[in-house]
Amino acid sequence: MDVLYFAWVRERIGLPRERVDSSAATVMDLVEELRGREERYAAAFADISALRVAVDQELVDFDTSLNGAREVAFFPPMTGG
Amino acid sequence: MDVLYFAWVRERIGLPRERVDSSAATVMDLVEELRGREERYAAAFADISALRVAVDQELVDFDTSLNGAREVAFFPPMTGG
Amino acid sequence: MRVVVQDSPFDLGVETEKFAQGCSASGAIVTFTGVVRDVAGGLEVMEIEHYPGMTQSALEEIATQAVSRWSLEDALVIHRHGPLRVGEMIMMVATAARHRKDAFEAAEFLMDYLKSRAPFWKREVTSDGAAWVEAKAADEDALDRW
Amino acid sequence: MRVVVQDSPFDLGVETEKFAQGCSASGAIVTFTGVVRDVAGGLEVMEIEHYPGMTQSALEEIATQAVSRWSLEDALVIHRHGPLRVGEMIMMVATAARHRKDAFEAAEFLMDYLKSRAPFWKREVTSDGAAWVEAKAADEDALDRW
Repeated sequence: MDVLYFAWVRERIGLPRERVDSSAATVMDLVEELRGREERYAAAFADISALRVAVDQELVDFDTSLNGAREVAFFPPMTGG
Repeated sequence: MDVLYFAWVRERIGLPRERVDSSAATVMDLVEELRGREERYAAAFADISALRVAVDQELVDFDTSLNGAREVAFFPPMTGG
Repeated sequence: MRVVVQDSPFDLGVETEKFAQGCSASGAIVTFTGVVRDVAGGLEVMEIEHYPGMTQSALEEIATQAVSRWSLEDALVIHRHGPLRVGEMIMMVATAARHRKDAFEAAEFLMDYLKSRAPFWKREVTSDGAAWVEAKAADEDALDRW
Repeated sequence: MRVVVQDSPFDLGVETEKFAQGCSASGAIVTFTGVVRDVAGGLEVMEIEHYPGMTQSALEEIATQAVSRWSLEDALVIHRHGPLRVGEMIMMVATAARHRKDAFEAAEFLMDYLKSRAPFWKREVTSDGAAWVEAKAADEDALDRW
């Protein structure tokens, strides 16, 4: 699947999107997997309460299933308007 | 003093303004005086709760003193906006 | 602060743009526009009567209150009188504040006061005759929240 | 209903006038405009990042909700992204309804959702460096009333 990062999550990880081959069942499983990769991932995902996630461009909770998901995006709380 | 009428008060009395020589102490006294004049005044002032009054271009209550008043206006509740 | 009472039409776009350009310190700008609507069907003209000596000062007092209570950078009120057709704009208000909550609240306050405290009276002329628009209890009640 | 996401400026006056002209059945039109404000002092540029694949559909969903919940005749959302200077307009919403209460509420609803649910992120660049604007707890709380 494609994993996208925005705002300071993008900056901390150092790239805007990447292809991830994962069998993670839920968003939280994917987060754990990414955390284990490198320090910059661990730093970006240190505090889940400071993050929001969208699966296939819909805002969801971290316990959402990734079954069939094509795109997962991580970002801080939005500041539009 | 000058007495002004607006909207259906004006229509019912049949004129937009008139000069009234009165020694009425309060707005309510003036209303009683006008009521006693003719049927069209009695009709216009029949239900005080359906009327509003301004003395010298400030909205006031019917028990307000007319001491020094130059202009009194009677009209229905406003429908601006 | 600007308060205008006139019988001629105003240009909502021009007024809105001009108001916004003058408010460099505000993050939030709200406008409200009232338009003649054909409620019952068959409306030929809406006539708006007003109290010339009182209208301008009453509107200025309302706008001054709004500016001070919500620390507005600016406020605008335009209100027309005379005969208006369906679809014509009757009036507009605009408010500018740092934060959206203040701009919204001040605009709603202005509208609630204009509805029940500014000396205007609407009369609807249809093919069946003419009738004065009655004040709504809901409009009077709306003032209680301020 | 019209939802526009763009990097170029929009003309508030033209958009407001056009929106109003299209709403012949509405007595009440509300607009809100958000403007870049120099909160801390020394703001050189505000950069707005967004999530291209999601932004348009998220805004359309929010606008559709507003239209159905308040029986709006029409709704408009314009939101910019990219670098913006102090005083530039970031976004606007417009709502048209029969009654003022609905037009106001729908506009406030749209704003509350745009603030916390539309995928935009603001970054302020000053002479001291750059910082992401933090979401306010008050903005999240504002959603509870809807």
